[in-house]
Amino acid sequence: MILVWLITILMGGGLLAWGAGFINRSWPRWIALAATLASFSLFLAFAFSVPGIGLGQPGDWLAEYNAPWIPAFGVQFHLAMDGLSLLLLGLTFITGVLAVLVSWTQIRERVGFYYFNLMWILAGIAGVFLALDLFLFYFFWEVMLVPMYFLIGIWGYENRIYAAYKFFLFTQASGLLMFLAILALYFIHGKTTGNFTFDYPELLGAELPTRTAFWLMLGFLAAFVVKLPAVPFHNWLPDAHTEAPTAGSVILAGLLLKTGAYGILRFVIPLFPEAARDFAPTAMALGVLSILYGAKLAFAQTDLKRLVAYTSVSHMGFVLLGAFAFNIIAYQGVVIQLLAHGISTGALFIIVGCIQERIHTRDIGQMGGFWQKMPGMGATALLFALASLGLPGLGNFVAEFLTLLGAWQASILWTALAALGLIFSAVYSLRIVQRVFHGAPMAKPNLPDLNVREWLIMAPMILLIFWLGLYPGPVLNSADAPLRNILAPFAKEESSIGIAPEEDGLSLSLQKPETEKRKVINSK
Amino acid sequence: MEVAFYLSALIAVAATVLAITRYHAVHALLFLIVSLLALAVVFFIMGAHFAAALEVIIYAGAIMVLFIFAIMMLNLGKATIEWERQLLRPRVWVLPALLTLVLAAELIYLLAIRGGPESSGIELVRPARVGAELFGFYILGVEMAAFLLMAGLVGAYHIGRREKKVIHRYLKKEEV
Amino acid sequence: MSSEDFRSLLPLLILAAASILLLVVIAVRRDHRLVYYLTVAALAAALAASLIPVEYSPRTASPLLVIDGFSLFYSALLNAAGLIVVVLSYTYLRPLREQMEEYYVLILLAVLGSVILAASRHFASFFLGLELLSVSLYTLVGYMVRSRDRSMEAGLKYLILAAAAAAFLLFGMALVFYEAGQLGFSGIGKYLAEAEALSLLIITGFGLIIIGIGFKLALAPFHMWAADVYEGAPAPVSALVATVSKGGVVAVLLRFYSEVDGYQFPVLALLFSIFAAASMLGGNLLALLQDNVKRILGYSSIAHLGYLIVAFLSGGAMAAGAATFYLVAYFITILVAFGVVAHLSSGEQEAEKLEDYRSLFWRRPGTAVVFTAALLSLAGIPLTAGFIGKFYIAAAGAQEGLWVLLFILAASSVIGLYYYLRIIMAMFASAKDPAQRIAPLFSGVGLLLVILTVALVWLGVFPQAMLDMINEWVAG
Amino acid sequence: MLSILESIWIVFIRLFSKKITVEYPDEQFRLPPRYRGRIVLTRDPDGGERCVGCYLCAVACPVDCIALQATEDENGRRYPEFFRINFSRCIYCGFCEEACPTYAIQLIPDFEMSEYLRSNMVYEKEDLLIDGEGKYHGYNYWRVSGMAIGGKDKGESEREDPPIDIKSLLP
Amino acid sequence: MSETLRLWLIVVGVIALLLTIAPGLIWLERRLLGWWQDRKGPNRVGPFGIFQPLADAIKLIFKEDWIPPFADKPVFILAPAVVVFTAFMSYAIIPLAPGIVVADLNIGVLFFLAMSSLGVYAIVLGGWSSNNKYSLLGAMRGAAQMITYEVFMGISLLGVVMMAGSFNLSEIVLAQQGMWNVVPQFVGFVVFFIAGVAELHRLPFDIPEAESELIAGYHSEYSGMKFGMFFVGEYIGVTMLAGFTTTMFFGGWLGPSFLPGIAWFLLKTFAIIVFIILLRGSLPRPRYDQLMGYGWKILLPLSLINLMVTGYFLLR
Amino acid sequence: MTPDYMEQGMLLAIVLFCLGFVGLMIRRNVIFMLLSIEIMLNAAGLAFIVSGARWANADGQVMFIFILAMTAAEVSVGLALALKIFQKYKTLDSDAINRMKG
Repeated sequence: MILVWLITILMGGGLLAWGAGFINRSWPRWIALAATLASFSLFLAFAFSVPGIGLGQPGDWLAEYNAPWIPAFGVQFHLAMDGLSLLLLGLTFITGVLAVLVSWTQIRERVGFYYFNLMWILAGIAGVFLALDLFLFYFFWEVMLVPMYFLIGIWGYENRIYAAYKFFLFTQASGLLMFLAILALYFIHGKTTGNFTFDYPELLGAELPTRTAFWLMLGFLAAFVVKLPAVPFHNWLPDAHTEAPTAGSVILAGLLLKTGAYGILRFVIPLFPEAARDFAPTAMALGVLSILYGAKLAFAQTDLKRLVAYTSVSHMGFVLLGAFAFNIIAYQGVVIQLLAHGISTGALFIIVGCIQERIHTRDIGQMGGFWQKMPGMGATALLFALASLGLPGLGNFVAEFLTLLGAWQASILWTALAALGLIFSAVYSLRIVQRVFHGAPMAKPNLPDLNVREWLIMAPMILLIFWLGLYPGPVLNSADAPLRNILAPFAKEESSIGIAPEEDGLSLSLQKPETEKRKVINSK
Repeated sequence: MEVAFYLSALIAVAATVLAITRYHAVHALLFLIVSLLALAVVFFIMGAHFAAALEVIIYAGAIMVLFIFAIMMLNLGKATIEWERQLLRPRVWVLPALLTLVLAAELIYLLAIRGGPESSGIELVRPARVGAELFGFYILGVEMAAFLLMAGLVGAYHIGRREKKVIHRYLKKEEV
Repeated sequence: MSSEDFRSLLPLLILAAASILLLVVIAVRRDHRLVYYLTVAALAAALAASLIPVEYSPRTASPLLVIDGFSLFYSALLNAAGLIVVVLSYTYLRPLREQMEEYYVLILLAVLGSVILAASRHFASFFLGLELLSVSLYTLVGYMVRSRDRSMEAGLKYLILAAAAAAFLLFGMALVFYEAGQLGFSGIGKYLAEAEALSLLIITGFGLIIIGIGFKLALAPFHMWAADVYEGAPAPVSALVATVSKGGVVAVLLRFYSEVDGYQFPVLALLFSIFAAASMLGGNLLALLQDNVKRILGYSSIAHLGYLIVAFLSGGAMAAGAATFYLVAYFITILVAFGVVAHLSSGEQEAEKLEDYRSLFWRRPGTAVVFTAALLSLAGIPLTAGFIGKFYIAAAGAQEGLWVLLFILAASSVIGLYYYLRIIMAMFASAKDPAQRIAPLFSGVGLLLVILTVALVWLGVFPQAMLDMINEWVAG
Repeated sequence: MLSILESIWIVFIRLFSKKITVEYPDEQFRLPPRYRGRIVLTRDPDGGERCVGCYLCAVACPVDCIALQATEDENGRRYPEFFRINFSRCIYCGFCEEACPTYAIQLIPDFEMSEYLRSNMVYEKEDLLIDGEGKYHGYNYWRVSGMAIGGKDKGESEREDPPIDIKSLLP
Repeated sequence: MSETLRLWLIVVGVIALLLTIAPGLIWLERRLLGWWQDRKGPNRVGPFGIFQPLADAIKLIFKEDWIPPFADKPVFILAPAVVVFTAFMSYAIIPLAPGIVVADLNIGVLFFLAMSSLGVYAIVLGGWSSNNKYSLLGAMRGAAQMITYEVFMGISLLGVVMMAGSFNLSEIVLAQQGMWNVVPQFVGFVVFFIAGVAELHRLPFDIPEAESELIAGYHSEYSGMKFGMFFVGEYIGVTMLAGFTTTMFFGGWLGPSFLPGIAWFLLKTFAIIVFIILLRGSLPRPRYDQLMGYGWKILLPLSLINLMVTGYFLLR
Repeated sequence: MTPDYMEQGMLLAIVLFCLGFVGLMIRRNVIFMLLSIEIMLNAAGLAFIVSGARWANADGQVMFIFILAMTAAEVSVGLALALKIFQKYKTLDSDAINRMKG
């Protein structure tokens, strides 16, 4: 039931904020903040109440809620949370609170409707991370898109309409492909077993002809790869990130992209293990391409926000690479990458937002020497730029390292190429710091440093990125069981690769991988 | 009888061809009326005497008069005829005609390959029987047709109603 | 005709009697308000009557009509749609100097024709119902002869094409009759089932009938009238064309096809598939080029009927249910959409250009949100009825393995998304003059639109009740 | 409705009434004496012309079909030198008769005046003048009005009353 | 006598009869009108003036056959032919006596209606093709009037048809053996008769050709034998209406047996013709809108009520 | 009478229907288009009559009567519209009247 509340509070808060917006302009902010905080605290209370994260057996849900929704179609309102969802939900709520705070002063018109959209995006994302019914999953998938579209289209910058279109069309088209695949799965499963249902645990056991499975997998993958985004489908992302308001960018980078990765991990691979393995080389190639191409483009940008956007492409390439490496180390890397990227890139976007609030441009050419006037911001920016390039001690390093390590076992060639991406990332990250904060000072009279609210936003992010870099143990533990669960079909040939020792002295308390065939998960 | 059938069929086709190729609307209508009368003869031969009479009374006698009435009110002049003549150059109608010819040929072919019908001779369906069907089996259909006519009536009345323009009283328009 | 027959025919009788009563009232005194209230009362009564005689159904009240759950459900649906259109019309017509009383008579007759279609099980009632609907619509589409030139033009176009379609339909019926010697659906079905070899002629007959129906539904190769009619007709009439006229035809198509088991002809299935594909693609692609909201909705209706045909084509157990549910969803949605258009149009000035909707959100947020909901539903975004409808269609199609069509459906949905978004974007574009804020949606029409929108969302989130109802009434 | 039937009945019974048609050339029609037909000029009982050439008839004629020229004889008595009526113009209205102060011009019930030549319709004085007094017997204008004779003016002769002074209104 | 020969004889006989009746009627009408107006009517040419129509015909035939240059020639020529054609055709179904009928159709009544509905074309085409505004006005009036009156002309006959249970005229006559239809179907008779007169556009319903308003309306431009055909057509029409009324309402050839059936038929027809002429002699022409209003508002409901009452009594 | 008439009658109906269709496609005058539609509808009526004759029942004629009713209603509205359009545009050219495009 708590899972329902998590979503309901956000949705209700959104509606309330919208209604309040008609009465008073500042109420929506407070309502939104209250709602996100309420959800967050509820979540925290739940998270800490779970006994021994990571100690659970694979396949056990930490919490579950199941109710019939449209029995005619075999659609259930099935929500469930495991360690993976838990982590991503945590990210969601943190980012949500930050997004509310970021928009505090930036948004001046239609405040109520703005917060309504923001809340519903968060609700949709939370729903995506929780849904265990494919229909419900698609439902939430779409619920997060529409408000995002409005967010970009109404409160974005100059070119917002074009960007909003692009974003919506890309994601919607790919979403429909996924929907078709879901339907196909539903019917094939229903016809063979006589049980027409969208329930994820049920469908896990679906037996599919190889060819069909491959096409269905592609249908799912289309949606997730576009969302991720991998290179040929990344076109929407720079525009959307650039034109979105800061909070929108934060949510886009911090959360929306993660839904793609989550989808791959949660649906593509467990539902179609064979097909996924067949497709793995291509997927990894795409991942590497994303890493290199994203990095190259990031380097070439003059628009600061666009630059940061392209770094996302590059970073998410690691996710794709890792997800198709099919081993636990790579997967752990992927999970940490999701979190770390969410935080680091989110923070960079916030910084860009702050800069833009101050000098009303995003053109790098018009920046420079900000360090002198805004040392606080400069330091923060440097920190996150370093995180982005993968400085050890920060979250991204752990993530990228684990990913590469895992990928190495799958494909040496791609891993080697992907490692080049690290070099590129250093180049563009440092370019940000150098061009924006160093160099000839810009003649701008009034450039206040980060204020209290902004520090308030930055502080948790800084803490989190350090925490991820220095002590990722709880995260790894939490994600371990679900990830093994995902990997179960591959476990046979995987054997136990043991525990990879980490340079920074952390040891992973990984459990022994199960060697028996994956058992059908009990849905109740 | 046979001669009568083929003759009237021939007349019907010829008159229809002429009807759709005339430049002048009234002439076309006249040919169409001839065609309808020939069809009435065909109906008669087919044993549908009632329908034959109705064809003449309502189709030729009322609906076509309505057409002529409309054309009289239109007062289409020589210019219209010239314009029709220009429109109806061969290249305009060759393609549609050919296409339709193909369609017709196809249908006729289909008709031909399905073999002769098994019914024996033409039986006269007397008006009394038609009437009994109309007011027995099809009574609701008759009611529907009545409402259909009502719809047509209301529609034609509304559309055809003339608007009297009174420029004088503060430029108000007044409906008649 | 027994009294039970009489009672089961009550919806039809109420509509028919009301139309005559209205004519009498008009003859005595022209009073717009009175006529309006009478029409609303009649439609409401017919709606209620459609829901009451359930216990008597199914009933073959006459050889021409059958009153069963299916026809009653459609009757209720069509009456409700008619009711909404009438409510929309009142404020729309009020500022006009046309005589608007006949308008209501014609709407009643159109609804009557459509209800007849939904109940018909015989070629005679099929054709008469269709024509009653069409003849009423000719005038309704061209109702603004005096104030809108385009209305007149649209009326004529509709008339010529619909009459040609009727000719095709009739010729097809004649061919079928020639072969089968039957005019009743069940008789034809029996003939088809018993005949060992079917002549091509009868299939050609079916083909011609389908062409006629395709015209009426504005399926793709025969869609040329649709956009012009939607644009030219007064906005409430466009809503009527989009709902009542389509609904009745879909109903009769479903019944006809299931009774004669038209699914046994692969040729016809192919024909329908082509229609559906062409409609989905053509409708959506053509809509991309438009700047007129009514035209866009017109083209989108072509596409939507294409979707519907996919459901219909699936032919399985789900076909009727899917098509019906989609129709319900589409009715609500398009009524909201045209309701907004009618609401914003003031008499002689139709709000139809995309420009008219620019920054609507800043001027009339309520209306804009309602319209947005409708457009999203048309686009098939979750939380709206359109999504569930599309899902149901996809489900029905997927069950029969119509993958190509479903793929086209998905692709064309994306194309469709583009122009729906265009309208939405225009509405949310920032205002040039934000000071101009009009009190939103506080009229009766506004209330109606809000109710419909709530229904739209309700169906999108909790469709189960409606699904149960459809299963019980239509499919059962 | 009944009135229509009534009128039909009334017309129907005329079937049995006497026909008023006169089959003219075969059967002559007697015109009343005051019928306004051909115009004639009459003479007074003395046998002299009544016409005094006052032009009143010509003035009164609505179609200007009368033409005359007055003149005087040696006694100072006026008479028309010529008097011409174009009967192809004449409409037989009788105004000339009413205008005539001497009863000279009169309309008689003769109507058969057809001619082949139009010019024959122009009647000269010789054609117009008849030998009788017409409708007014015994009337002699000159006797009534008196006449100036050598040296004596009107009313100055014996057994003559002086003429009425028309300037005075006294009786 | 072979069947074919007999048929031919009848055909020729009917045509000959009509061709003599029509000119005779011209004379009769003028004569009667004269009498009703206290005149004598034509009485110069031949004994009692009976050769007057002959003289008229000779005049018309020898008159120059002139077609106005602005007229639509083919249609202009066609129009008068239609009049005579339809008038002659309708006579085909009227049984003069038992067995003496050209075509004993089982849809006789409908055939009559069909022919009378085709009669409109004569007026419409003649008026239109003359290319003259008065003619056109006459044609439009004629078309509207005739279509209007055709409606309840048909409906008024249905009462008779229902009573006889057949459209066949011989059967209808035979069904009147007990009582002439004019008694039970009096309303139908009145409506039919009025409509019939209007259908013939005879006075008082001669609105399409009203001399005083439209200078002879649709046949203004006609002269010579073309005009003559309109002329003859009108009188054949009168005969036809009378004959048909006789058949439908006055028992056709039925009558006391001291006279042969055909004589009774002709007698009755003659009486009705006289009545039609009497109408011309006695009634003024209504206004156009009065005519239409009268038709739609009085005659149509009347005929419908008649139909319903008849139906009620028959089905009772 | 030979039963062959059925075939021939149907043939006639088809030919007339096609002629009407050709007329509809080649003529641009609204009046002619309406006329062509009449031809098509009438051909359909003929087809019904022939079919009715073939099966020796009254259904064909009944349908024909319904077609008549429908034609009358349709033509009345159509001609009224055509007249209004002529008053407005002074032409009956369907291309000239076609103001809405796209």
